[in-house]
Amino acid sequence: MKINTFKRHFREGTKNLVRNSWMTVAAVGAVTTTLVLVAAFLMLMLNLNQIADNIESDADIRVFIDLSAEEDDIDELGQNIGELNRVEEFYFSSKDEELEALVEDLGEDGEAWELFEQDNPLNDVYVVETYEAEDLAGVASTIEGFSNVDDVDYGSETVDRLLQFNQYARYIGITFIAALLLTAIFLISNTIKMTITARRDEIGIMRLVGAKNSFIRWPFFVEGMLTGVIGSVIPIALVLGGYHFLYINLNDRLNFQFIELLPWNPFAWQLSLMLLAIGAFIGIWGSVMSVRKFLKV
Amino acid sequence: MKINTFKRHFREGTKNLVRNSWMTVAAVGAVTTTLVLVAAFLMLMLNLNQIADNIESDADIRVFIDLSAEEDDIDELGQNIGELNRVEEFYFSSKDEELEALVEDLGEDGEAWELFEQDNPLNDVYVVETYEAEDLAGVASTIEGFSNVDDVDYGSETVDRLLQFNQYARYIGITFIAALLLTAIFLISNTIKMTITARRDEIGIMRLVGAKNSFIRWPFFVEGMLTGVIGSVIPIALVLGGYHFLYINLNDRLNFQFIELLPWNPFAWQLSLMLLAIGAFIGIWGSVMSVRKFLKV
Amino acid sequence: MIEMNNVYKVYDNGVTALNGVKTTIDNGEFVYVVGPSGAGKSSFIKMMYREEVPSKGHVKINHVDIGDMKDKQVPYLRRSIGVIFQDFKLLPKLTVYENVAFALEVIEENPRKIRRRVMDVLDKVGLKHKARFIPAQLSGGEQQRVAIARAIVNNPKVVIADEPTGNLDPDTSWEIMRIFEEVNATGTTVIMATHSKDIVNKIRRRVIAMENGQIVRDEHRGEYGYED
Amino acid sequence: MIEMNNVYKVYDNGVTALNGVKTTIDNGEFVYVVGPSGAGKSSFIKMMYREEVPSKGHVKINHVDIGDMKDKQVPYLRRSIGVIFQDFKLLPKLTVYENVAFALEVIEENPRKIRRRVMDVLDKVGLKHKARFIPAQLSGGEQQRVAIARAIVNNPKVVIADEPTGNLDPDTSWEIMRIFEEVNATGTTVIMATHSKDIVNKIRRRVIAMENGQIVRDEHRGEYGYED
Ligand SMILES: Nc1ncnc2c1ncn2[C@@H]1O[C@H](COP(=O)(O)OP(=O)(O)OP(=O)(O)O)[C@@H](O)[C@H]1O
Ligand SMILES: Nc1ncnc2c1ncn2[C@@H]1O[C@H](COP(=O)(O)OP(=O)(O)OP(=O)(O)O)[C@@H](O)[C@H]1O
Ligand SMILES: [Mg+2]
Ligand SMILES: [Mg+2]
Repeated sequence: MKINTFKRHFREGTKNLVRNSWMTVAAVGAVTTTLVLVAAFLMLMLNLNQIADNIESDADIRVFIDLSAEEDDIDELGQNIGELNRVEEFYFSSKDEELEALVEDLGEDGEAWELFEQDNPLNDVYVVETYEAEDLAGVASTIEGFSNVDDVDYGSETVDRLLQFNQYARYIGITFIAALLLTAIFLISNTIKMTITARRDEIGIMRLVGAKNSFIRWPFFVEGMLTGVIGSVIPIALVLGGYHFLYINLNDRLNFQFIELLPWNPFAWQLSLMLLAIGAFIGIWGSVMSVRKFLKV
Repeated sequence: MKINTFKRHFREGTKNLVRNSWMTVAAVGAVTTTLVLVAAFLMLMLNLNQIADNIESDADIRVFIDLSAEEDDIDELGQNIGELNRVEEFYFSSKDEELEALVEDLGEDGEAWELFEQDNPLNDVYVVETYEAEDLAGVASTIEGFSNVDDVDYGSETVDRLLQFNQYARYIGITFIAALLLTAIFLISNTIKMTITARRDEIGIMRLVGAKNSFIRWPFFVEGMLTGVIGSVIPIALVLGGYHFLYINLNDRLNFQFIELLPWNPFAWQLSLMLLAIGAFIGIWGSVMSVRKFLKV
Repeated sequence: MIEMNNVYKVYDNGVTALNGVKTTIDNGEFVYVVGPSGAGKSSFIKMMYREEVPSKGHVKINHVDIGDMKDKQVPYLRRSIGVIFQDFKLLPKLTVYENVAFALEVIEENPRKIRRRVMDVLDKVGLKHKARFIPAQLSGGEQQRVAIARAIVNNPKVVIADEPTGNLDPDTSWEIMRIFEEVNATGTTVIMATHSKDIVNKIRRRVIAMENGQIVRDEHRGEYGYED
Repeated sequence: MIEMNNVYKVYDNGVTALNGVKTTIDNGEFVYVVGPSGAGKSSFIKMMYREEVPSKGHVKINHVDIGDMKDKQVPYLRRSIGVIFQDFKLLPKLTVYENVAFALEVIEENPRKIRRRVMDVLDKVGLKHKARFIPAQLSGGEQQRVAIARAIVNNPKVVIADEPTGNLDPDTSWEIMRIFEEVNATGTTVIMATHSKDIVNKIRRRVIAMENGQIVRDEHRGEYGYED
């Protein structure tokens, strides 16, 4: 292709956007609205995912130490635990600290138990955190085999349930995003297809005048790309601006410790890039696919 | 309008769907995909809402009875509570039952406490449920004024937080549904507008031949309505079938007691009716609005 | 009766298509409009059924100024005028039959009567056997004849034809002219823009010759020609 | 050289437009195709640039059977043939200039050369001053002349014209005919379907007369007419 021809295609593609103004508005509008939806949903899902991760990573193993264990034994146990390679960190919590925490946890119910402080029936404890929630069970059973361990508890039931629930939530989320993206692709390429079908006569005339198919296709390629890119401007602005706003305002309000939003930078930028890519891709794809139909001899 | 003319409009509207087959496919496709999305989201949100309601209604007030209270005093207190008109139901739980429940709640941690069964430091308790979670605070403070009440606890902090969180979730949900509906309306009327704009020449010719605007508009009205109705068939089928499937399969698996899906009948039917109405309305609206533009002299 | 008084038409792009046109066409007249390509013949004709409105001056149909006409009345004006457009303006998705019937459906004519009348007219223009075809399946001349059939189907008071024989062979042209003469004989005004010297010179009628948006000659029983 | 051998064309709806056509047109010839409306003139012409393919029989352009032609080669065939369509087929969104330039852009001609050549041709058909208008802003005859300009702009080996003067007044028609004669004088084949008795009888060339999808007369320096 000559450079002049390439320039011509680009010029034509751009001009076509202006010439078919109402179609451009419709196609860009479809891209914009669906991408806004995709963006909003992605922001929600990725953050929920993050929150789920945080919850999981809060889970830990409690190693109850034999009441008979001496200080040396306890240190040795600690060393053994520290050598396990799936363990991220661990700390020691004496039986007095445990009682205190328990009393606090129980709230007003717990006050009654303060009377028994002198006669603390609890064990000293090692609290162990693993890198992944999935490792809890394995590490726990390993530690159970160490000496001076009275019992090991990692809230197996609760954690398992939580893991399962998160898994469900993720499946639902992924299904939803996939559905949304498919819908977006369908709607956008549908709209572009319509704008092009409305120009089938034009394409027919070009062919009758001796234009090669590739010659006809190129300006539509450019046009589709521009449609997608222009259509992603507003969604990107919303992501960059809107997420900033949400991040500033919501992060403080959500006072459950385990809820923390993904940081604006780089998250908003990554998402924006993704939207731009989706927009351009769908634009080109819808455009080229639709033209193809009319280029059959 | 003569009856013959009315029949003609209906016939024309139907024929137009067939004549402009690719436009029909595009418009019906847009209605279908957006309504499927709306339906899926409505199902999700309304169920989450229901779950939130359930969680809230699980909250209750625990009335700790004075250790010194006699059986008569306890009965009297019960009667007083029963007379409060925001109270839905309440039951008595002896200090032994309380200890048992506590030990169970604490799991393996709790075993240590079983030793102290002979020396139970807990109070007898009335557990009170109100009709609405919002009434908890008021009822609690009333009961606090009754005699023989040692203390009242309704997990004020937790419940307040939960209430607030549900409120947030609902706002987000409503915003999302509104956005989705607006997007659907925009996309569908956009698509219909395109199918009609592609026929602007046709409309122009009709006018030149002496057709009144109302005469031109009617078949488009019928066409828009049919587009909307046909477009809502698949979403409705998905709701009726898909929700049935989900209800049967998911309701058992979700073994958290507080999660319970809305019953298939009437929920799925109501949602279907709603989708049909939305489809027809948007179809007519998009169609008639778009034609209007070309009926200006 | 159609009266034009000092009518100017300047299109959006600045082209002056009518440059002070003044004329009167009585009911029942048969008028040729001739002139070179781009003279303003079509623009002149478009004034009469209000496809275009004058930029200056007045156009009156039966003493009603179409400039003052309410939008609601325009359809009624157009129903009393059968127009054959230079580019046919057939509805591409409708069959020949439906295209012609449309002009009668618009006036909410009785369906049975529509059927009879449409078939009559299609027979007249020689297209009865192609009633079920859509325009894209017709030859150029056949499309033109469908346009003619649609224009005369509801017995309008005025028939306006913009080069109704441009795509027709001489024989078919004469047949169409015979139809116009018939229609004119029943009192219908016929106004026809044409480039056909043959027709104008053989069937002598009033000739309005235009050039550069002006009427340069207006002669009864005139000849083809537009040099002044 | 264009050869047709026993060519039949039956459209999807069952209409037989060509009913066994056999003829040869040599390079550099000037041929009129005449016949009544619906005779098959346009169908005959459409075979030559492969807008339609024969239902039976063979069409050869320079000894290449267009039935065997690969899809990829069709654009090249069409570039060597300038076609004036009966319904003009102008691109409605492009200006007059762009419409004509398109035929040169397609062959990736040098932009500067395009500009010069397009303005030359527009001048020839008398539309230089309307280069920036879009088709909807032109009169019928002006649109037809744009179509003519586009057909001859890239000096094709064959010019095919389907009623190129249908919307033109006699004076403009003669000018267009002069252009065709000029083009023909440089060795270009000209094939022209027409209803104009005047032109055929004054500028005497080969006449192919058609009726009912068949060639009923084929005469050198013939007269207008199609009765056998
Ligand atoms: N819609 C329009 N916008 C701008 N200019 C126009 C429009 N319609 C016509 N013109 C211009 O007005 C002039 C007169 O056009 P008109 O169609 O009336 O000519 P005409 O006499 O009918 O020609 P022809 O015999 O070729 O049909 C022409 O120069 C044309 O370019
Ligand atoms: N695409 C098509 N589909 C079906 N039938 C067609 C099609 N094109 C033409 N015809 C039919 O084929 C016959 C010949 O048409 P054609 O266009 O070749 O005639 P023509 O000689 O060019 O007539 P005219 O002088 O009116 O342009 C006509 O009867 C027409 O109805
Ligand atoms: Mg004209
Ligand atoms: Mg033809």
